[in-house]
Amino acid sequence: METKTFRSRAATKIVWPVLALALLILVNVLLDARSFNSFTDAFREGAFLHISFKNGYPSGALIDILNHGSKVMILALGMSLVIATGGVDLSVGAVMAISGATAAVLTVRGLPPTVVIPIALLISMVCGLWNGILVGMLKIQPIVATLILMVAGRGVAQMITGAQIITFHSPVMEFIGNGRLAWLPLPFPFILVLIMLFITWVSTRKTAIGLLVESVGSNPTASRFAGVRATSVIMMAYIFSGFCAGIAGLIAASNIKAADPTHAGLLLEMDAIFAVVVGGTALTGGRFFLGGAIIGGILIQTLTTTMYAQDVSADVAPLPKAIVVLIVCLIQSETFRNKLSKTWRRKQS
Amino acid sequence: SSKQSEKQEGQITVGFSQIGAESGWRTANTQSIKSEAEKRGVDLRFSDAQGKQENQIRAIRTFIQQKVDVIAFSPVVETGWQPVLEEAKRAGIPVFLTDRAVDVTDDSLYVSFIGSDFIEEGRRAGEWLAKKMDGKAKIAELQGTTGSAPAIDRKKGFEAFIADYPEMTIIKSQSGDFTRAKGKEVFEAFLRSPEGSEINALYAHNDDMALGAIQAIEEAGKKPGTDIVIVSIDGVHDAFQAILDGKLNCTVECNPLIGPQVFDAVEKYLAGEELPKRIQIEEGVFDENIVTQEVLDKRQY
Amino acid sequence: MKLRLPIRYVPVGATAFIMILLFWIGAVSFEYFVSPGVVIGLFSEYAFLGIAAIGATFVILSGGIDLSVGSVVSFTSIFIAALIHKHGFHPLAAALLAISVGTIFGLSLGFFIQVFDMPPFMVTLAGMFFMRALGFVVHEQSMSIKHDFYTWISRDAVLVLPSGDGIPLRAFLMVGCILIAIVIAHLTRFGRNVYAVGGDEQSAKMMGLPVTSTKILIYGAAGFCSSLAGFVFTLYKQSGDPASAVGMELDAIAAVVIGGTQLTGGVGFMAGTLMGVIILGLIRTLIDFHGNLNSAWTSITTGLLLLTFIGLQRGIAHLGERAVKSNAAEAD
Amino acid sequence: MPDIHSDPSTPTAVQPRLLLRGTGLDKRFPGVHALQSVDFDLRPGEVHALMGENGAGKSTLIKVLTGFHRKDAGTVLLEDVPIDPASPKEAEATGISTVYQEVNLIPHLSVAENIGLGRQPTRFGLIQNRAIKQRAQQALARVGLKIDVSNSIAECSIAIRQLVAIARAIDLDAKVLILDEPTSSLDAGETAQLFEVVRNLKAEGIGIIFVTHFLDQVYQISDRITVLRNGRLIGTWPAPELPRIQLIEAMTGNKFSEQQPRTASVEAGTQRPAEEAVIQVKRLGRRNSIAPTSFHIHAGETLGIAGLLGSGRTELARLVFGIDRADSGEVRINGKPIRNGSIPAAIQAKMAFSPEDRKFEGIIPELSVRENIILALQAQLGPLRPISRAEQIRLADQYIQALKIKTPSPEFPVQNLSGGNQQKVLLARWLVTQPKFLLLDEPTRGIDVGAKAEIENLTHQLCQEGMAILFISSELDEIVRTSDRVLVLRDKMPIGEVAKDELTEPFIMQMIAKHEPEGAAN
Ligand SMILES: Nc1ncnc2c1ncn2[C@@H]1O[C@H](COP(=O)(O)OP(=O)(O)OP(=O)(O)O)[C@@H](O)[C@H]1O
Ligand SMILES: Nc1ncnc2c1ncn2[C@@H]1O[C@H](COP(=O)(O)OP(=O)(O)OP(=O)(O)O)[C@@H](O)[C@H]1O
Ligand SMILES: [Mg+2]
Ligand SMILES: [Mg+2]
Repeated sequence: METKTFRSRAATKIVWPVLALALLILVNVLLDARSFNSFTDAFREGAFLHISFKNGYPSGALIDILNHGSKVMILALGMSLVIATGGVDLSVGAVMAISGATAAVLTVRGLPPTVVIPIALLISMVCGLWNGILVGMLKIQPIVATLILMVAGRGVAQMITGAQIITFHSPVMEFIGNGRLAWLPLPFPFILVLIMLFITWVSTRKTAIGLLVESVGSNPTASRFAGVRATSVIMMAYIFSGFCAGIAGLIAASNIKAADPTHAGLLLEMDAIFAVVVGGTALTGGRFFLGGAIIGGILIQTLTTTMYAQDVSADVAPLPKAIVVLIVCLIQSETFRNKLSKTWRRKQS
Repeated sequence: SSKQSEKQEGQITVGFSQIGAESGWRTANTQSIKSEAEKRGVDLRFSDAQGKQENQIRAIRTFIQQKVDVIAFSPVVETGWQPVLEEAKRAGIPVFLTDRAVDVTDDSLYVSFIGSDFIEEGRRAGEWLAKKMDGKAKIAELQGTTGSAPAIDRKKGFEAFIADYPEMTIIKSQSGDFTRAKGKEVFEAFLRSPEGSEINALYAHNDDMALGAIQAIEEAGKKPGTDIVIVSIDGVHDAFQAILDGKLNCTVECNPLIGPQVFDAVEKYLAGEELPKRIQIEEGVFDENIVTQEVLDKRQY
Repeated sequence: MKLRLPIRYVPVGATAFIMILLFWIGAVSFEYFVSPGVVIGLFSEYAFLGIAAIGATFVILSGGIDLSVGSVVSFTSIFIAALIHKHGFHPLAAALLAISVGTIFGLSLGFFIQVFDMPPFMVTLAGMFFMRALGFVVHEQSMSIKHDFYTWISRDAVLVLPSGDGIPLRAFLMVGCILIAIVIAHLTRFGRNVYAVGGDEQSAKMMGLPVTSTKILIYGAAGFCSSLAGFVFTLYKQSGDPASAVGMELDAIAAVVIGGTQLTGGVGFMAGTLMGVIILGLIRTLIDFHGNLNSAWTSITTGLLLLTFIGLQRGIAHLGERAVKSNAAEAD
Repeated sequence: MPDIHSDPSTPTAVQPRLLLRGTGLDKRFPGVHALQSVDFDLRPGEVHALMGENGAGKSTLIKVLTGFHRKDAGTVLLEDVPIDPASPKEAEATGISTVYQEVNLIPHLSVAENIGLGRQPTRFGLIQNRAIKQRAQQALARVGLKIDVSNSIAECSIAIRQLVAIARAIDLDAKVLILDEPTSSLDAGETAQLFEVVRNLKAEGIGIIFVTHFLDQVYQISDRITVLRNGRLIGTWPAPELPRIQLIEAMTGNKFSEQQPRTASVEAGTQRPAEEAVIQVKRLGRRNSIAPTSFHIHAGETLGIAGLLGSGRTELARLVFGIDRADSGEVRINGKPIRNGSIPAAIQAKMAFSPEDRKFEGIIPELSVRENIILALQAQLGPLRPISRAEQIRLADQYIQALKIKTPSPEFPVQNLSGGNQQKVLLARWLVTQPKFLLLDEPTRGIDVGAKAEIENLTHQLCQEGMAILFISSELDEIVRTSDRVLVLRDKMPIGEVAKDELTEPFIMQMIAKHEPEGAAN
């Protein structure tokens, strides 16, 4: 019985972000109910939970969340591994811009997607490798090491496009961020998320990579003494993060059918870190929870979509955001829950 | 120091501090300044502030230390320039503003402001829309970056104009951060909202957001330009293309190519001429009726 | 060669060396670089960053992180402006009130972090959103401060050098703050407790140190520094702006880390932070003096310079540690 | 087996005043009931030993008394006044000063700063660094340690840290002093010094709670003994009334036979030529660390390394295992040289190293017992050849049983195990890799008698199975029992090898004492 309790640790970690997400959706439903003056209309047109079928594909706020949240979710997968090693990758936004810019410029030059996509992803992985070398081999502190590419990367992206927004036309490239598959009518970016989640899960949990990452993050010295090649583990994590950023960059560019080197992925690194931490992975490294990171990504996008849906003006939008972040943290804090249950029990007796 | 020795007699040195390279419009603006400087043989010191006012203030101080002949800059925000401009004045260096104005108590701190009038742009957008829609519209507005001067003024001008038309109302308004991605995402949310089906006009504070919104409209199964009339500001190349394609109805030009006018003003000033405090840029309003392939081909940005 | 430098001073020594090297590069490359104006500028232009970085240093020394720096700076700036112009406060009263608000805000972040055992990253992120929004609630647009007293205290020369260059109040404020911070960090019980908490929080607790109050106070100090930085920011620009100082927390963290402080906590020096701020300033000054970089190259050069100097600093620190170790061994 | 129900200390007519009294102390952790209604008391001026196997609940009892853990039930009286400290800080304020088992000091601060933390003398709010240093030197002098107090703790060896922590604890004017395994890495001389201090404190009327696994020490110093087993109180006895064998029985709960001395299995060992040895270390040295040292170990042989604190035993082991890079010399396994300074290369050559610093170099705290056990093997296989889940569980179960690791489940985070059990997990980690050559640096540190005997027996057994073992320990008797030959180090230099008849404690002690360092002569 006890074995079971410990094995389901991942599950218990995920309970709290899921709970927070449910709470947020509930708030939306209540707000809808208030504006429609009735609860029965929770699914009617214009409501948060409403899903309609346009051209046979479902669409609605929930679908939008999956669609737009996909970039953060994919970034969060790579970020999970990096954070688990005890690091952090601030450059993902800039790498997104580089990836998108590369893809757009090559597409405009007339190269086929079969060439464009691999090149863009390869360049993103080179960016990851660069971070990995700085952190893993030169032992520069992750925040500054990746800050370098965060600053310089945007410049590189601007150089690639000549500081212009490059609009492209290519059915395949446009499909990445906007497409729908006939047999699985979810937004294609979200399908990419599922694929990436599966790939990440298999390659960390069905190999020993996950274990090695967690051991390096939890106690680097002891891991080294046990024969773990910490440097290569760290480098691998950053390369993977670069790869994820590359995919997210392709989605971002494809979404607007153009590469915007200055704004693509701007400030998304913070969202990704947020998603990872909400999902139960500690910033100090160690255990990571991929499912939690995905939920965290959905949570933050739900928050954004809620702002739009509820007409919260942009200047005060951070206020509800702050409150949600705080509530999520409180729910997650074991100390808080204990204190709460104690006061509750005291009241009962 | 080698640079200094190459400097020919009589060549003027101009320090120019640009906000950044946040849009195609801005890049064109930079390009115009740089190429004009080269054409006239001006020694241009260029500094990119990467969107931060602090960087601009430092750049201006550096220009003062380097003893340039003239300083020009596009301010990130309108406030906060008093101290550094006083310093420039004490050093005897004339200052020209481009693109945006500044809020200072003493307007002798700068020679002249060369640029567009954001309020006027908003007003013109409103005017065009009122004419097009016969004074009846349910409008969605995509605002620029919260708190930025163009966002505030373009909103102000537009609202002031449509205040006279009781049947023109803004039913949805959100910031799209001046970007395509946000413009698209926000407009999707607009369309889906309870009022979404009523929207029949869109006013976007810049072309990029309008271009994003056009994609959102198409994906929602509606026809941009027909089901929803769209007016935006700037007049970038892609916007003209969209007008040709019938997806965008009108763009109010905000001309970035101010290089010639800036250096004209600088040269006149150095030659001792009196200059007006405000030099307006020539700008047009381009809609379906005007834009043709020829017009598009002639656009430089 | 007898190097009697204790190992823990090596990284900060390397930072000092890099700083001097950077200045030398500027001096040989550009006319007018060696001038009182440039040197004063490094202190006065970066005064607000320096003061904010002091708070960040305390937080990072304790093993935490503070993401709310930029928002608190911008909130304080617009709050002061609004108090003066909308509510008729005297500038000093406005500044005092705003700094108190910032300090209380910091304390409450510390309270959440410590009492509910929540990750500092998340709590200060919430704080960052909160203060950003609050700034816009106060006033949605930037606002000039036009008050005689303000003009007077923010004038750019409270002390005029023989060369004619003036030193503004804010430069003195920053240097004063750094000096006080050095004393607090290295010569008070509170300072030692900060190091202890960052070095090993569990052990600090077992050693009977007041971990809870120390951590809450650290975030209070960070709130104080950020809001003081916000005040200095208004001296610098004579205006308040709710949209300003976005991402300043990263600059502050970068300055702290370049100054040789470990993000894992427990290791570092306040003086290093000052040098970190100056190095960031020198990088920017070099770029401005070069005066011919386009936008893309400005970003790339900033990144590359950052890399070069962090790399150099690490290299020198590494060599220095080895030299010190072998010297110490020979001396025995 | 002594009668559990009659506490022999109570019948005395005059009830001595109690300094500290805990009744019905109870503490549960998820999955473990670590303390089950335990009563405990302490008189002024007595040394009260707390005994029990690994995981019996000794450290937990202490942490409950000092408020590090909140107790689930029970009361604590200090001089008849109820106290309920919420933190060690509050306990300290009431007069309870503690050295916990995992030596708790701040690694990057200096020795002096560590001793002074939280109680620095100040003037105008500014701390007086010179006074702190002086006071630290005085405190260290009491435990007989002479080191530069401006060294940082991170540079000190475990033993030094232990002494510093004790110095810190006794520097305070406390009524109660709690020492949780203070002697686990001290050698005989330092232990004697410490006991001297303890006796002085005792004379001052301070009550001392003392946890150790060394039976000799218990009888040397303590007045009463309390035994815990599986979180339950077994009983409290005056030390002289509890014979050794009964103490062990009380601790383990079953009859116990003293560990038999090692039957010399390898008489031929020393005669075998060095070339045939499993491991050959030739003039291995590192500047400023350890002078060139040579030795070899055959299959089925144990080489002990003896030496005083700081004599370079750990540094030698690190060099052999490739943690530090050697400046000179080489290591050969089965005649093949090993790449210098590479841990993976050493592991590939079937070496294994169990480090002395469990907390920082040993366990991966957040990972489970299972994951900790398979880590080295997995690292050796590389990331792409995962050990199947079933195999992992099999290996973990096998070694949990073989080493009698006390854990509620293989999935328990290793950081929540008791100190001794963590040590066993480390051993298991390396046994799983089936090494040919095993380096054990203080493997019995903090391990109870039973387990110690188990580990010694295990070493014998592994040896018999053909493994070559390097055994480092601060306990000479243990080295003598375990080793075939002993390499003696002094001042980071080898001073000779001892075998056969000479392999006795007195001989080795003499050897270390006789060999005065050259520097001392002038
Ligand atoms: N923080 C914790 N969480 C969960 N279980 C714990 C925790 N601390 C201790 N335990 C468990 O409580 C039991 C008692 O541990 P304790 O540390 O008190 O043993 P001990 O008698 O000191 O052993 P040792 O001699 O090995 O140090 C062990 O089974 C241990 O696994
Ligand atoms: N008496 C001492 N004074 C100062 N430093 C010491 C002393 N003893 C050991 N050290 C330091 O501790 C570290 C470990 O020392 P070493 O490896 O020689 O110890 P050892 O022989 O394994 O003994 P132990 O493990 O018991 O400390 C070394 O860096 C050494 O400088
Ligand atoms: Mg214990
Ligand atoms: Mg040792």
